[in-house]
Amino acid sequence: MPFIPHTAEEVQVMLSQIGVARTEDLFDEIPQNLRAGALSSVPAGASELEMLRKLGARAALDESVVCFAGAGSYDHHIPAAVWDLTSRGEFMTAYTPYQAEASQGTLQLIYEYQSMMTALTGLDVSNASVYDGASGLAEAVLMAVRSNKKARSRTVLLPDSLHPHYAAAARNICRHQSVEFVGMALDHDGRVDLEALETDGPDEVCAVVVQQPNFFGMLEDVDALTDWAAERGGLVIAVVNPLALAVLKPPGEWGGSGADIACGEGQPLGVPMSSGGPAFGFICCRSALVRQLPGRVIGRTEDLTGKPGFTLTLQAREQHIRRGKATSNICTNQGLLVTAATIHMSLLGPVGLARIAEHCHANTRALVEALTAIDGVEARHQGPFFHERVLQLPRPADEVVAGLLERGILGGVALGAYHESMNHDLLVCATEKRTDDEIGRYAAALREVIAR
Amino acid sequence: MPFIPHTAEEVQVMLSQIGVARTEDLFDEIPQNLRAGALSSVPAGASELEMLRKLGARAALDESVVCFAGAGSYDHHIPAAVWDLTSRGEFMTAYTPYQAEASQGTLQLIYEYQSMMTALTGLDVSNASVYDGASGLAEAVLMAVRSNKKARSRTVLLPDSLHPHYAAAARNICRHQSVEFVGMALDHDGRVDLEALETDGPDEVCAVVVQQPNFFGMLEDVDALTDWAAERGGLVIAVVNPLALAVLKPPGEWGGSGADIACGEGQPLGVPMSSGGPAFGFICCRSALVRQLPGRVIGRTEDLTGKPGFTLTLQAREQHIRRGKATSNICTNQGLLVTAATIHMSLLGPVGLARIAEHCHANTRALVEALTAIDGVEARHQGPFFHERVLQLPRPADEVVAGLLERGILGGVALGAYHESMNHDLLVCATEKRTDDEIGRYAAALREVIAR
Amino acid sequence: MSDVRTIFELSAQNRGAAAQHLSERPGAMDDIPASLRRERAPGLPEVSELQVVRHYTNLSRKNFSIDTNFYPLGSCTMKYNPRGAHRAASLPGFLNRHPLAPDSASQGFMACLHELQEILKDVTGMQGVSLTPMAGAQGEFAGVAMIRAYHEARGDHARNEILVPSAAHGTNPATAAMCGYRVAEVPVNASGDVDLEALKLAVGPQTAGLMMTNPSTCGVFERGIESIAAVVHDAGGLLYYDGANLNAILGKVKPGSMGFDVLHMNLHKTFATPHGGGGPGAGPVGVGERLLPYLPVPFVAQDAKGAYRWVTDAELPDSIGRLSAYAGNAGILLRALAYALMLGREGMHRVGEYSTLNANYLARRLEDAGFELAYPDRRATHEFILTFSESARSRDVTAMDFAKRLLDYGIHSPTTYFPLLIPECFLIEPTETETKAELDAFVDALVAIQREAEADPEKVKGAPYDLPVRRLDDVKAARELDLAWRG
Amino acid sequence: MSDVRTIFELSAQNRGAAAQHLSERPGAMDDIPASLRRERAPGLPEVSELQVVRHYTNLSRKNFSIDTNFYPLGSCTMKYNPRGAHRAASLPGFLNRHPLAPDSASQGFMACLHELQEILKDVTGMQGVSLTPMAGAQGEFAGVAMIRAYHEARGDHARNEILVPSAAHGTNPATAAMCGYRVAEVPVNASGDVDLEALKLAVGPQTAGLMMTNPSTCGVFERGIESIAAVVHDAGGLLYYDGANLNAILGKVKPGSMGFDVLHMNLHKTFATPHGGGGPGAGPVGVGERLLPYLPVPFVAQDAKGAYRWVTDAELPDSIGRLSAYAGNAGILLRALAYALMLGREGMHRVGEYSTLNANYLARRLEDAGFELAYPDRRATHEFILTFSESARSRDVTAMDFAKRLLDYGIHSPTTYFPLLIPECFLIEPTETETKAELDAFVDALVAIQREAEADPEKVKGAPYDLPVRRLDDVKAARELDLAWRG
Ligand SMILES: Cc1ncc(COP(=O)(O)O)c(C=O)c1O
Ligand SMILES: Cc1ncc(COP(=O)(O)O)c(C=O)c1O
Repeated sequence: MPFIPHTAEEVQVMLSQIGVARTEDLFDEIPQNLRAGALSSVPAGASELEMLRKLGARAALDESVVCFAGAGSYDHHIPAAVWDLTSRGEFMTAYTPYQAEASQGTLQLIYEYQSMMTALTGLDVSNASVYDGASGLAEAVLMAVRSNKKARSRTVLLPDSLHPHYAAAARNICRHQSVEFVGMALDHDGRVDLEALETDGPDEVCAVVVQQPNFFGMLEDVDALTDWAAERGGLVIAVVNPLALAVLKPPGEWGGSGADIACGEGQPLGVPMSSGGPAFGFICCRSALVRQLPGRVIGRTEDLTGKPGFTLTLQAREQHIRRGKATSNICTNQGLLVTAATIHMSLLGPVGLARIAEHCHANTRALVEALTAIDGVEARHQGPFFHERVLQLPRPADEVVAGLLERGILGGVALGAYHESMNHDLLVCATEKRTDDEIGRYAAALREVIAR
Repeated sequence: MPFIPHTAEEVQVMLSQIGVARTEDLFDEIPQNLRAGALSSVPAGASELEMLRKLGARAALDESVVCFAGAGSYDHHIPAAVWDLTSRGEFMTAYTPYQAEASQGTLQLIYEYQSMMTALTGLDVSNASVYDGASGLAEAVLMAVRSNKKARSRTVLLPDSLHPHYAAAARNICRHQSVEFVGMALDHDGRVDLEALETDGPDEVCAVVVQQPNFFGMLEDVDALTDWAAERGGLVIAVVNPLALAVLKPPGEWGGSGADIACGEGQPLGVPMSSGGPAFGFICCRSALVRQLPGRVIGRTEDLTGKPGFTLTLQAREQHIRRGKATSNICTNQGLLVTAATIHMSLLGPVGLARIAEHCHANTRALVEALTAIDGVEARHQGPFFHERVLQLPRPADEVVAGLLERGILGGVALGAYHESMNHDLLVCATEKRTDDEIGRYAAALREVIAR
Repeated sequence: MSDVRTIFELSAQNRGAAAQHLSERPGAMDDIPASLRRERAPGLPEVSELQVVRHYTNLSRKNFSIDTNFYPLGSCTMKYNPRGAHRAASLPGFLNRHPLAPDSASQGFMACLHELQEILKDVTGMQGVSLTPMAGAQGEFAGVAMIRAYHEARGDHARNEILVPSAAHGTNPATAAMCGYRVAEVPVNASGDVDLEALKLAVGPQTAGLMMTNPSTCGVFERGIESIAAVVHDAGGLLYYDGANLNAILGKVKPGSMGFDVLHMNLHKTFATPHGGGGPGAGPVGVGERLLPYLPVPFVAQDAKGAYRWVTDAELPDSIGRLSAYAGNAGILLRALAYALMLGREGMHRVGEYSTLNANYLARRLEDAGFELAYPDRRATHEFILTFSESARSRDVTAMDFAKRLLDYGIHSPTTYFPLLIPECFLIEPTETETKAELDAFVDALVAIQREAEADPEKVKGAPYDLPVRRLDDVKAARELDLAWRG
Repeated sequence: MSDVRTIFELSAQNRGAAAQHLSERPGAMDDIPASLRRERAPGLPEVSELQVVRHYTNLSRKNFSIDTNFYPLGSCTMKYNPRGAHRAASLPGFLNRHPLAPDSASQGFMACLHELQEILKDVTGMQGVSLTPMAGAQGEFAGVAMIRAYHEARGDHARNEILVPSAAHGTNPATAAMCGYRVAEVPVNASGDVDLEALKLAVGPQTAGLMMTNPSTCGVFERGIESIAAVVHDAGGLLYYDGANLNAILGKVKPGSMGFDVLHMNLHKTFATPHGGGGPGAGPVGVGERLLPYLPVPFVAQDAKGAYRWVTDAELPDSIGRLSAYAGNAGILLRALAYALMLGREGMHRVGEYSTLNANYLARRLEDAGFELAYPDRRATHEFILTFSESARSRDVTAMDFAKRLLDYGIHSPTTYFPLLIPECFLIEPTETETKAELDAFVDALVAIQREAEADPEKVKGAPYDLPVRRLDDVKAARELDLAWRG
């Protein structure tokens, strides 16, 4: 009996203690007609060896492509120590730290995490994580709508340069709370068209979402956007890549008074791509908004002898206390990934993170240079970008991606599925893991595929 | 500075505490002419990422062969829990348990290991490991020579069916202690020729080595050999595969009075093949010989409050106390692999281990059947064997192995290098990891290679 | 002597884990204007690799966990998390798969998701499953959003209320609110069943649906489930199954047979994926025929030739859409699949059986030892409730005091003060992976604490004593907010 | 409340970790006669997977280790063991390589060994390296066996004695004996150097060689090394370098330059591979020109085209042969290579520098705090000796008492009572990977214990108090041997 330790003798002793003859009797309150029949879709039990053989064969099917795709999920190196520590049973098999005294490891770690995230974003407080970047944006929007009491508007501006999956998730999750989402058009270089905004934008807004770098890898004029929003009474929600924050201006310093909320996807901080999850979403904000934060927050306090310790705090925001009036329904979050990220940030420190960002950016520049040297391949946008760019190809990008895959290269993300006008556009990224040799192989393969 | 935590400020404080100006001054007792110049063969420092890239590329070169080789190192499944636990920092980065109170984890574990090994071998006591099976045999021979005070002979019989590397290591290590090694010839079926022994064997021996299963996978008549040795005043040293002991008669029950010492290679108990190391050698013996054991031994005792605890014991045998008169020079042993083996044995238990042995044996039978169905391929020996066999091929075995490798199959171990007469012989093994499909692929590949 | 320093206190300027620092790349950023760049480096710790390893190893040692302690946290199903499942999800082919890799490079992964979808459909008796929700609460959101989409598609705009039993988990009302619904509670009667008469009065044309667990959070099987389903359905509402307690009936009863229209499962409970100190989880949703068009995307379909493809809203236009950036917590889904494969058809049943056996045995032993069960006349399911109201009243030794003192005995406390309707309660869920010996040790510990409470109540009220910290001041934490290290 | 049960006490007949049990294979063994088979199953524990995980997780937590504690064990070089090196050695291509895989399927692995051989040759200043010895002591065996082979090849059969300094590690004399040599000790003078006059008297035609460490086990650099080499060489003996203390001079001084003919390194010390609670290690040997023909096999050579091959005794007929079944502790060699690559040329030097800095700082601080250094007039190397003879004499608080009490402060004790010639001593080796703060905490702890010893000696003599067990009875352990669980 996999994972069940009972011997037949023990079962007998237990049943007679309970006073029933058979285990079946313990289910006698369940109407007989509700009983399940056979489970025809579940295969017979496999040993660990057999299970690993089956899943191993499947995993091997998808292996061995060199990854030049980004679009929100990045192939970074993760120091070996990160997961050696994160997968310690004491971290991995603990529950939410409800019993603080028996969970000081997790609690202190999350407090450290919160501190690091505020350092990266330049904001005052952080929660303990939400599911991912996209759902995190939805939570941030709801926070903004709840907190911006001054604004009469329920309008939230979403730039067309926002990751399309983030926009979709935010719309889907906020749909039932009468938020009015309005798009912000782009200029020719894939950035929010500030001029259009000045002329055609609304006079009053509830919140403005700014992604930096944006979905196309381009850098927005975050100072101007922030100031523009502030003038119209809107809160600014920054959607940021935490690794980029090692080198880019933190949201807390955007414009005259800074962004109000920063959220994003934590995957670049020590989490494998793993098909997009589990990773974690983060949300930081100004102190003034702390009571609107969704999810868990850890605070430092003392025990009855005055010794410092850590505990869940501000629980009155949460569903288990506040129920229908909670700031969010979130309960389980992405704790283990926060563990990895905290260890990752500690190992890298400010210098290490900045170096990774620099290598990614330099590699992407080298990649773009190598690829645009090919006839018919051009950068789609001009202007500053970070570690990711859109290339315009002479053929439909999805066909090119398929051709590259046959050569062992995941060439990027074809954008046709997101923007009709971008059928020939490919979003590419070369992280610090990519070598000159791999970039060369990519260029050679692309030449072949285009020529085909 | 990789792995060095000092900041420039700290170094200054430390130097001034010491009272020197520069770190260099701390080396002022070393004659100047001894100072090393540059290290021209050492490359410049690499980050973890770069190091893993380099070694990763090399590891990938040797990957992806399906292993049908045995000959002392076996491709078994290792439950995931084994190394998840073994590689916990507290096990992996502790030293030898000199401070017992701060090492109860390792000490209790080794005590449990010793207990398990005595259960498997049917002997009374076990040490805490030696380097490997081959050097363990050398230690066992030296033990026997030291303890067999009755015997006037220094003759130790080594069967020709012993793993040739074991024989070589034993000879090389015992060379300087006037042990006289004498071979035992084999019958046609690759087993010790008992008749020849009866007629031509010596009247008196110091010890007799018996490997079960032997190098060719054949099962020796261990009862008869044990009794024969006992009659001639010799101690019996069993060289055994611990996995096989889940199903084969334990050395302690061989013949009328059992073997005296059992040793062998622990790799089949949860240790990856890893090019042959690190794994571990084990040595078990009768109680009477305990003071001749080499290496460390753990005993159960009590603390000053009467609570049970564990500690290194019988240290008067060891080099750090006994110096030139120690039972061996061994100091560092193979503790971490013993950790893995102990967890492995706990997870498998008697049933699990026996099942693995059965699957290996059944798979090897199926393999031999599939391969000997090919024209010109025959089993070299008749008689009982366990999970490994010699096949006679129509072509030199090393050529065949090379041909199979091109087809992704490590077909076994070509025996020509060990025995001139076995140039066409291949030692094959199919562990529980091998599937029917893989066996089928092997047969198909062999057909091709032979036909070539 | 447990160290209480944070990682920041170990930091020193220009220290670092240098093997993790890539080489300098001068000029790498010179194409980015200074106005967009960071002026001062972020205040992250600067520590050596050994400092990091030692700090976080030692922090981990301050946790209780399944791997180290009995952890009978009710409603949380703290069962053994197989290491083999962790290994499976950590295979390089899975870990390194980019979420937007084309289908042709993803057939292995997609085969896994598809197989899991099929298994979960079978186990729940549902017609369709989407694996994308990232935890139970997101599954609830998806489920209630589908209920809403269903009513709206039928033009039934009057339904603006979701019913929940008073014992419901907080995520149920919170979810209903996030979906724009009013929440109304239905009382639970003295034996733990929903008050059917009250329910009849509560339903009406405003009723969008009823959310409930079964077994309920009272640790009993809702015997009136068929009548409840009839009442809700007759009123035009839909029935939502909160699968947090599925462990109790896994393989024994399919929620579909009980009349549920939509449900979520907590794979991090029933399917033994690790809780990670707070997450990640996975909260797949399953639906009956009527809600199939609304399933959240993406999920995996298989074509006639056996190839797998993603179903997106292009193919399923009425879908409530995507709720996250990619396809959910893939790594958790893989672990759940690995677990399901190891259990197999025959192992699924046993989960329900042995978790129920353990709970009933423990309940009976505690009752025999003089503790008060909340529902003494009922069978326990996979969990049950104990109340310490007598102790709280007579000696001021509360459930929380018992909980904290249990920690000193090396046992994690059960869930306390939930469900809200039972005063001073423990919700105790031993799970099927614990031995009788562990259960007996739990009884022994509670009996010992009970004696301590009688002899020396202050002793118990002062607990814990043997943990890294003594009892913590939650009030101070909330009043003098210290949420980030400021040096 | 630490559990003291063994795994056997958790066992019950027919329990088991069923996911690890393969299916029955009836008849699988029917070709093996019963007389060769086992009658009764071996008495291994029968426990569930959770029981195993919990038991061994909790056991591990009873250990001190580098990852959790400062561990300044002299002569053991307990430095940080990089997790990246562990990762490298755990790459599937390395873990799954069969030891007898043909060269054509092993070029990646062999390239690693070859690179490590070259690095070690360079670092030691030797002409040839064989990586096969599995620990320091086996390296010593190989080295002394080569010395023997050398003399024998020259027909110099009179040389039957190996000299060792009186401070030598036990493996040195034990090895000499295993190689059939008599052992004679050479005294060490008051400042820790070998007594050169005594050495001159000791050498002669019987001298096969001298084994020594430098820095010596006294924690000082042997200043007379050049004279010693001359004396031994003039007498026709060879000089063996025990590389256990190489960390002190890594990249600063090459043993080859000091006149050593043969040496071993302890990669599990100097090259930061984990000690594993007692092993595994790796003890590669290096030799000068004269001993090249005798190197133990196998090792790796590279041909002109860059292909790697194994050198066996077929190619090197005078080799002392193989000392183990395959090619040594390959996984440890890979870790050492990974470490060497991360350190790089420039990092090698720093190891010696910073380990020496740490030791000298710690020595000076302790001296300033009133503790007695064994060699106060000498520079410390990477380690140094403290003696508690005054405390032992005046208060009966011994070095062992200090050691045990340190454990209560969360610090692993230094090596005690070694070298034998210094009474009541600590051999303290902080290593370069520890911070100043850890060293300061060590001083604080010793100062605090010293105060305790003055105020309340019994307190110290009763230590430890806060560990899983109090002080253990070694005498009982040896007298009433209990070496295996018997139910
Ligand atoms: C009854 C019940 N419903 C819902 C949830 C929420 O699930 P999750 O934490 O996965 O979001 C829980 C979790 O504790 C629960 O116990
Ligand atoms: C000085 C010295 N020489 C030799 C050795 C033996 O090395 P090993 O334990 O690797 O066999 C040691 C180990 O502690 C040592 O300190």
